[in-house]
This record gives sequence, structure tokens and C-alpha cells, in this order.
Amino acid sequence: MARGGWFRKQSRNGAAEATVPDGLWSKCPRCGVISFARDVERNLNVCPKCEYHHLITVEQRLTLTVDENSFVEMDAGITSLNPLAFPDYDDKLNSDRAKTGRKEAIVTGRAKIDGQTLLIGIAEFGFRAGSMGGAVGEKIVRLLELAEQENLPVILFTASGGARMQEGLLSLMQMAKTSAALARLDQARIPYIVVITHPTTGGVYASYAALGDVIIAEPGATVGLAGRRVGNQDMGAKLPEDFQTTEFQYRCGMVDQIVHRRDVRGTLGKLLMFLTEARTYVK
Amino acid sequence: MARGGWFRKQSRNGAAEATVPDGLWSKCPRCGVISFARDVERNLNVCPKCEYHHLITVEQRLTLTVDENSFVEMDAGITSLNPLAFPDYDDKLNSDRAKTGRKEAIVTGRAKIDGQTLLIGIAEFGFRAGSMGGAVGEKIVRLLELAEQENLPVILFTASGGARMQEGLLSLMQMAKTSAALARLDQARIPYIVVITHPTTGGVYASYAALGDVIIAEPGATVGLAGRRVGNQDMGAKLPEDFQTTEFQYRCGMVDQIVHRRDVRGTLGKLLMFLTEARTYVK
Amino acid sequence: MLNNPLDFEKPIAELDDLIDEFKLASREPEMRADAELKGIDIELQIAELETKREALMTQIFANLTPWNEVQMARHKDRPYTLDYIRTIFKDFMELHGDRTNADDPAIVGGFAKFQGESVVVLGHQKARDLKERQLRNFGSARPSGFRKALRLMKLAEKFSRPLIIFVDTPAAEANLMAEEEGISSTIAICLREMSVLRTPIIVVIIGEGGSGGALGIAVGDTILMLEHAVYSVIPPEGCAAILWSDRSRAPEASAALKLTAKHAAEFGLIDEVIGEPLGGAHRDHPLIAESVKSSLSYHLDVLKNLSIQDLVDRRYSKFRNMGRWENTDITTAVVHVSSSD
Amino acid sequence: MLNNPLDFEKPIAELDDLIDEFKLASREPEMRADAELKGIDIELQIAELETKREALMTQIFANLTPWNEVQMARHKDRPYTLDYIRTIFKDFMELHGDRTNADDPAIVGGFAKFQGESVVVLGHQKARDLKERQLRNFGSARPSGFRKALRLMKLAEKFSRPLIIFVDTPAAEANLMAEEEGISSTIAICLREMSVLRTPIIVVIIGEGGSGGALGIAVGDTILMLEHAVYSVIPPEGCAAILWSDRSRAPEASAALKLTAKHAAEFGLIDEVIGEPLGGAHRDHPLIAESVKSSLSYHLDVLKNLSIQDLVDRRYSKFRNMGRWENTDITTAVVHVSSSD
Ligand SMILES: [Zn+2]
Ligand SMILES: [Zn+2]
Repeated sequence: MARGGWFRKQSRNGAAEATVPDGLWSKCPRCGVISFARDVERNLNVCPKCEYHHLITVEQRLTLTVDENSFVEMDAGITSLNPLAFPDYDDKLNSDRAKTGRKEAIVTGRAKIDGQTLLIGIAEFGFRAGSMGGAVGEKIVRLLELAEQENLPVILFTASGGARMQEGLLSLMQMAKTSAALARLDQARIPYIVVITHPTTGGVYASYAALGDVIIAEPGATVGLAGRRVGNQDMGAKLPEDFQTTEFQYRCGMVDQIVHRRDVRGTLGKLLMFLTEARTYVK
Repeated sequence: MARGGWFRKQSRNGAAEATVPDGLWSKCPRCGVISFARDVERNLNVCPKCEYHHLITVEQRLTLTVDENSFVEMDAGITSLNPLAFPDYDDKLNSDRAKTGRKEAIVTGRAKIDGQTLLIGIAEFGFRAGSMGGAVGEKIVRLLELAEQENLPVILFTASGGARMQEGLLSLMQMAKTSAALARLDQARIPYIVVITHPTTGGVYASYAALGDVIIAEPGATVGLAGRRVGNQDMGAKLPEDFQTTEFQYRCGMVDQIVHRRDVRGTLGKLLMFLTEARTYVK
Repeated sequence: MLNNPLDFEKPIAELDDLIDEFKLASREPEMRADAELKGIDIELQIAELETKREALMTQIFANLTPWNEVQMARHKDRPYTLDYIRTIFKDFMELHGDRTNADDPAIVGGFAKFQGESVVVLGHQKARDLKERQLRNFGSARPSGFRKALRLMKLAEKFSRPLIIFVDTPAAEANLMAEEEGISSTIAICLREMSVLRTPIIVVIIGEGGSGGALGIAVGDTILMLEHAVYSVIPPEGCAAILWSDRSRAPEASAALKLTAKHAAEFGLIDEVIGEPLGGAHRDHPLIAESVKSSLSYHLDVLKNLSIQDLVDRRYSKFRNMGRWENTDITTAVVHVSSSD
Repeated sequence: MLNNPLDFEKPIAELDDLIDEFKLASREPEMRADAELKGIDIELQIAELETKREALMTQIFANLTPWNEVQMARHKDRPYTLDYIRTIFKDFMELHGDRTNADDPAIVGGFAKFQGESVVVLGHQKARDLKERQLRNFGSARPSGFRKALRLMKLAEKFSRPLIIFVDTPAAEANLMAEEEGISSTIAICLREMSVLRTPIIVVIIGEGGSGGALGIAVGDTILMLEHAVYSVIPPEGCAAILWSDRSRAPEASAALKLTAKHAAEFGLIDEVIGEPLGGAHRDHPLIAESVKSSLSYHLDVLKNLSIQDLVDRRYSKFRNMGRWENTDITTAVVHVSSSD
């Protein structure tokens, strides 16, 4: 029995793993069960055994989420500089650009779901672990400003290790920058929906990921501020099994619904219907 | 050694006790120490031993709080009806009217503190345990509406067993009535300060007593929704020593400052200065 | 047939059992034969029993005491908030969480379609089986429940969706944790914010309207109340305990408190009593749902014809005028005999 | 004399000790006599030592590494928020409580008078002795701290009082309880609400500006930063752990992170660096207080000349333009080299 390809490299923080193995077989990072890669793919990259939601690419996410051929990308050329001349950062950026074919850790654009036009942003976790630097912040704010101008709802799919360390304080400020744009969207009463996917942590969870009018999350995702390790070190206290997961955040009142990947599209369609319907009764 | 007058009748709910004894001596209901009544009075009716804040009358409160001769009462004639024909209610009202010389469980009016004009309401706990029926609700709302008209700050001293049972649902609605008037005051950006005194519970704590821009409280007061007894029954859990007191509510973030009776006036004067100063910089 | 008949419903339940027996007999050839042999006319018996039952029903339910009304309002077979949401609304999308520290199952809510229109619906949720009743904390909301409710109300305001609220709670939770999290403050904030919320609010008291725990989500433009619901400043048991140190005298207290829908209407505190099927809502869930739906539909249309500013001003006047008092000051003597009557 | 000299301050501390000894000797007749006998001129010695000390101070503090700056920012003798509040403000009236479930001592705030004007002042609070440091949670705010801060900000807005905020925190608390109470959500809400708060906001980074825990109360119209304060997206130890799995390489990480006031100014992320007394704020509390006061005074006057709408629009532009990126799309190619520079 051939077992090629399922020994995957684990990334440093344990969060990322290759999503679709090169070979025939795929080993689930949570339950360890080995499945036909094709079966996992057919199951929307959800483990057929334990329902672990594998990371997926932006293309896969778009296919699962928006109406066929409806996506038109915006600002694809916006990319990071290295303002701090941070060691190795240029190399890492170049390598991620080559690896993902993207210029940044988020893809933004216009799309339709069930025929309803919206603006959408999808994190590319494969690019610098989805972290938020100046380019990510700028792309999100452009999306939000356009939403206000055109009165279009916004959906953001989050997956991020947080603010991008290599851009120092400039990246921290992207938290304020995106949140300020969301304040304006809020005042303009434009719907903003967040879909939290694995993993969503740090400065991203402490800014736009936590500010949705409605927040849904895929099951089993890591969701929290500082990461389980940090928490452990700081406290010595016993942590619940599901600390800093979707389920934990749901129990703590931070998430409206835990939605299986197969139902995300339907849920978003319904939410858009509720949030964008004409306000007939207001005189 | 004469000990006349310090055997006081305890009221049913354990909250009320006569404030100034008829005789020479006074026994503290908290620490049990017997003091000269005159010494207790000179100490603002605070136990010289344990700092227990005795209930005081509206007159005493006014003397302690507002500029001399500055108080002008409003709506003194507003009094309760017995809309439910509730058993014994008329008798109880009449008896409390005779006992307190008041028509209702709150006294409202115009006064000055440090020369600053304000509207003030002071609960008369001796009248139906300070409970809120239609007359109390009406008097408070008139005060709040006047405050909005004349752009004057409002201070309410609370002491109440809650909504007045004998007026049934009509009294429950006073919670909504007073809170609605406070919503308008809030929108008009008029300062509203609450001084919680012993005891403040039930529907009063769950409406205007909890809605101050700033909330201060005298030490040791009973403050809570349902009363300690109820809590005990419902839970069987071990309650903290200071459950449903000023100190408990302060620890839980509900009270800005615990203020000794001797400092209430000074604190209010300072707060009024901060809250009513002209807004010079707004263009 | 009822699963949990109240004491005064038992004579009806016994008749129901008897009728069922005859009906069974009529379908069983052997039993039919046996009956004919004995000269018993099964169909006639059934008809007589049903006539008797109808008379009994009318007699019992025309003479309910206030305490009986309390029992009816607490009836375990009575439809709960989610029952109404499932029958009257479409596409219910439940939203969870107070964005502070919990999701309180004692209050449910979310987006839904009401007659094709998007609305926000929420309410207290009781339950029938013990495990779910505990989960729902018997319909007693904690601070997180009120925070969730307020969050949904603000969503309704933000997106200009009418708000439809079902009230059914014995009281707000008042245990240690509730006090620690400011149950009083949370209710007070709900009262204040609802009074100025810029969207139409219709409240339906479907079962128990238990004091501040009920009112905390019941400040609306239109307050509807089911015929056998109750709405009270204090649970009758608590009232009896205070008056007579005897919780078992709750029936007397119920009478004194005037906590029925009829009284609430007389005092001008609610806008409409929604009639229930004979014997109560619990005997015909689809029928009561239809009545609630048609009442909601009517009143929502009325509210939709108002401007937002009129709506909010009207809501203020409504609650501002609740309560009775008189002014004995000779210069301004007046008796205020309430709200909208 | 310092109670807690840093490593690189120790040569100065040693000189200080020596100078103190000579000064003591000069006041003691017996020691003076002894010195004269030995031909030692005490006054000359002191003068020489003081000259040497000054040269040493200049030399040391002109050549601080980024890691030294981190040490300076964390210096235990450095003035904390309450030190500034006590010296720069009058009539401080502390307000407590988040109106939800706690009062977080890691954030203090209330009303105060600044140059005769009512303001709201708040900030992180560290402490010196161990017991109070634990009470203050080392300046790491919990969700309740951010809720209290937001409550005070809304009070400032409601009563149109300028808001003055001192930032000094290693990071936001991130333990189990903080996660349970939505530390991330609370910070996010602060960021959103501060950006549209309709009152002038001046922020002063006085010590450690520790990532989200700092920024959560640092969205202002004017951001001032003390010369030896630091402001960083991540603690240098954490950065070193990620880059090299070695927290002890924090000095290198400090350099890479460009977390000093000078860098923050160069990147256009702060509006002014407030110079400290030679050797740092901790060597002269009154002097640094005077500098902070005069800077606050100047900037408050500037802000007061703006209309509220201009103020809020300007604040949006300020943060909206932070960050560096380039657009490689040939049709719209542009390099954005930041904010206000
Ligand atoms: Zn698996
Ligand atoms: Zn005492």
C-alpha cells in the first residue's frame, strides 16, 4: 500500500499544514486517520472521519462560496514593503509570492452570492500565515470604503496569525485603521459579516474579525488572542480542552453560529437576504 | 444606668430600623454597640464604632446635602391611589402619611449645592419602605422632564424595597416609565447622578438607581435585585459575606465610589462642577 | 389529550379518556359486538359524552380564578417562544452570544421572515423535558441573556427591521452569578434603550410575564397578551410570603395582584388580549399560532404607517402615562387614572 | 539616587555613591580633619566626580541601544499614570467599574481638572511594590479594564470633555478569564468606538506601549510619546521566541522591531516625542511632569480650535493613512510611504 505524500511538514506554530497532499493519501492532522486525498477533497477538504476543516486556498473558498464566475478581484497589485528593513522579510515575501501566486495575505473583490452583489475578502493563510501588514490593512480599508460608497454588504473570511511582526508598529496600526473604517461602515448601517476560519488569532481577532454584525465560524478553528501556548505559560491554570477554539468562543458569546463548511454558503445567502432587504416601513 | 428607648422594633424585611431613638441611648443594629443617641446624631447618624450608616429622614438628608434654605419642594401633593383595591393598602398609605408627614415615598424639588442649581429627589424609606408606585414614578418623571426643559443636573438618593406590590403591574411599569425619561435625559446629555443609600433593591435598583452617569453609594448599604434571602433559597451556593452590599456592587463594577456620609456633599459638589462646566472647546 | 393536566382540567381529562375508550371500542369488531349484545349504543354514548365535555369545558374555563390563570400561564403543554417562531415565522436564523462572556439559552432570538418581511424575533425560552428546562434555566434570563437581547435589538434598529418579542418567564435570574454580572443594571439598560429604539417593537406576553425579568424585554410600541397569560409585579407566591409569610396562600395573592390579561387591559397597560381556544392555548397550538400571527400582522401594519419619530414619541407617551396617582395639592388637584383608557 | 538601577546605569550609581560619601565627609568635622591631614581636597574631589558623572551620563544615554530603551521604558522608578495624574491634574475624582462585572485596577481613570478645565483622564496603571503590582496585574488590562475605559470615554463624549490617556502596559491580559470575557472583542470595540468618539483625544505613551493592550486605548487625535518609551507590535522577547526560539535574544529583536520613540516618529505614527531629563524620566519626576503638561497644553489648544466634525474626520485620515505598501499593478502603480511624513 503506497503511502506517499502524507508526511507533511508541520509549520512552527502547529497551525498550518498542507491542505491537499501531493500523493494519493492524506493524513488528518487532528484524528490521524489516513484517507484517500480525493475523498477528502470531495468532502470540501473536511476530514470524513472527524470533520476537521482543512485549510483551503482562496480559489477553493471562492468556488465553495460565491456564484460561478462572479468574482472580480480588486487591488491585486497591492503588496508589502519592508519599511523596517526587517531581517529576511524581503526573502520571505518573495517566497510567499512565488508559493501562492498572490501579492498579499488577503484577496479582495466583488462577487455575488445567490445573485446578491457583495464585497468579499478572503484571507490567504499560505501568505505569511495570513498576517496583517500594511498591504492587508490597505486592501481591507479600500474594500470597506467602497462598500460605503456603493452601499454594498461586506463579508470577510478571516485566517491569520495576527499583526505582521516584520512591519513593527506600522502593522499594529492596521488594527486601528481597519477598525476605524468599520466604525464608518457601522454608522452607515452597512452589513458586515465575518466568517472565522482556522486559525484566527492576535491582532486580527482583536480588530476586524471581532466586529461583525454577525460572526459565524467553522468548527474546530483556533480562535483567540494570544495562542494557547502563551495562555498556558502565563497561568499554570488548567485550561478547558477546547480553549481558544470556535466552540469555546461560541460558548463565551463571541460567535453567532458554528457553521460546517458545507453550510457556509447557504448561511451567508440567508444572512444577506435578511440584512440587505429594502427597508420598506421606515417613514 | 437608664437604657430606655433602644429596643427598636425590627421591620419585617430586616432592612428598616428606627433611625433616631426616642431615648438617650441607641443600639447599633450592625455591631450592637450602645452609644449616646446624641453622639450618633452628631456623627451624621453613622455608628461611631462600626461606621454603620443609619437610615435618616429626608430632612436630615437635605441638611447634610444641599445649601441652607435652598430646597424648594415640587409636587408635594402627588400621592398614591389604590387602583387594585389591594387589601389594607389604603390603611397603610394613611398610616405612612401620618407617620412621615409626606404624601409619598420620594421628595423632589429644586436645590443648590455649592451654589450650583440642580434638581434633587430623595427617597423617604419610612413611607412604604421607599417603594415605587404610580406617585413615585410620576414625581421622578416630572423631575426628569423639568431637568430636560431647564437643562439642570439631577441627583437622586435611592432607598427602596423595589416596585410597590400593592399597585400590581401598574407599579412594575414605573420601571419602564422612569427609565424612558432617563433615556431622553441621556440623549439630551444632562448629568444624572445616583446616590445609593441603604437599602436599594428590586425594581428600583433595576431601573433608575442603576442608570446614573455616575453612581456613588454609602458604605454597608444593602444593594441588589432580589434580596439576600431569595438568593440563598435559589442557589444553596455559598454567598460571599458582603453579598448584595455596596462593597459587593463596587467590586462587581456597578458603583463608581463608596462615599462615607460625611463626604457625600463634597463629592456631589465636585461631580456637578465636572459635569456642568461650560463646553468651551466644541465648535 | 394533555400530557400534564392541571387539577381543574382533570375532570375533562377523565372524560377524554372515556371518549377515547368508546372510540377504540367502535373500531374493534369484537368490542362492538360485545356492546351491541349489552344494548349499548357506542355512537350515542360518544355523542353524549362529547356534549357533556363541551358543557364542562365551557363551565370550567368561564370560571377560572386568577390562580387558575397563573396555572394556565405556566402550563407545561402551553406553546413556548420557539413553538411560535417555528409556526408563524419562516427561515429562522438563530443568533447567539452577548459578545461579553456567554450565550444564555433562556433567551433565544435571531432573524426571521414574518409574512415575507425580514424581522428580528426574540423571546424567553422555557422547555418541557427536565434536561432542557435546566438548560433554559426555566426561562429565567441571566445578565448575558439581556445583553444578547439588547444586541439583537440594536441589530434590528441598525437594519431597520421590526422587532417581535415573546415574553414568558417566571422572573429574572437573581443568584450570585447574576448579581455579580449586574442583573439589575442590565435590565435597567434594556428598559432605557428599548424606550428609544428606532424600530417598531411588538411584544406578546404568551405565558408568564414575571416582573422585571419580563419587562426587561417588554418595552414595546404594541403590547399584546394572550387570554390566559399573566403579567405581574411579583410572583404570587412571593407576594403571599411577604403579606402572610405563607407561600401557599398564592391563590389569594393572585387575586389581589390583578395579574390577568383582562386586568392588564383594564388598566390600559396592554393594547390587546388575544383570545385563546376554549380550554387554553395548549389545547390547540396551530389555532393559537394563527391568532397570534393575525394579531401581529394587523399591528405591524399599523406601526409601519408611522414615521420613526412618531413611533418613538408615541412609545414614550405610552409608558410615561402608565400608573395611577392623584394630586392633592389644591392648586393643581387632579386624579390621574392611567394610561390609555 | 535610584532604587532600582539598570545594568548600564550602575557605573553612574557607583559614582553617585562616591559623591555621596564625599558630601557626607564634608559635613563631618572629624572626617574633614582627617582628609585635610591626608591632603585631600574634598570639594575638589566632589567637583571632579560630578564632572566625570556628567560626562558618563551623556556618554551612556547618548548611546542607548533599542534594548536599553526597552529597559528604560520598563524602569521601576519611572513615573506611572497616577504619578502624572497627581502632579499635572487637580481634583482627580476616580471613577470605578465597567458596569458589567468588575473594576479593573490595571486601568485607572476619572474626572480631573487640567489647567482649570474639566477633562476625563485615564490610563494603564503599573505599580512598584510587589503587592500592588499584582493588584494592578502589572498594568495588563483585562476585558473589564477596557470596558471601564470605554465607559469613561463615552462619558467624556457625552459631556464634551477632552480625553487625556496615558499608555503604559506590557500587553493586554490573555489568560483563560480574559479569553472567556472576550479580550479580543473588547479591544476591537474600543478601537472602533475611539475612532469616532466626538471629543478630542490626546494619548501619551509614557512607558511601555505593548501591542493591542496599548493600542486599545490609544486611538487619539494627537499621539505623544516620551523619549525613552517604546511602542511595539510584539514584546521583543516574544519576537525573539518566534524568530529564533530564544527569548534571551530580545535585544536583537528590539533592534529589528524599531520600537523606539524616534522610529515611531520617523514612521509618522506619533505626533511628537517629549524629551526626557538626561538619564530618563525616572531621575526627575517633576521635570518630566512639567514637560508632559506643557505638551498636553499646547496640543489641547490646537485640538480645541477644530470643529468636532473636523476633529473626527482628521482622526480617521490619520489612522487610515498609516502603513506602508506599494501597488505593483502597472495601471495604478504607486508606493505609499506612510501617513504623515
Ligand atoms: Zn480527522
Ligand atoms: Zn455599629
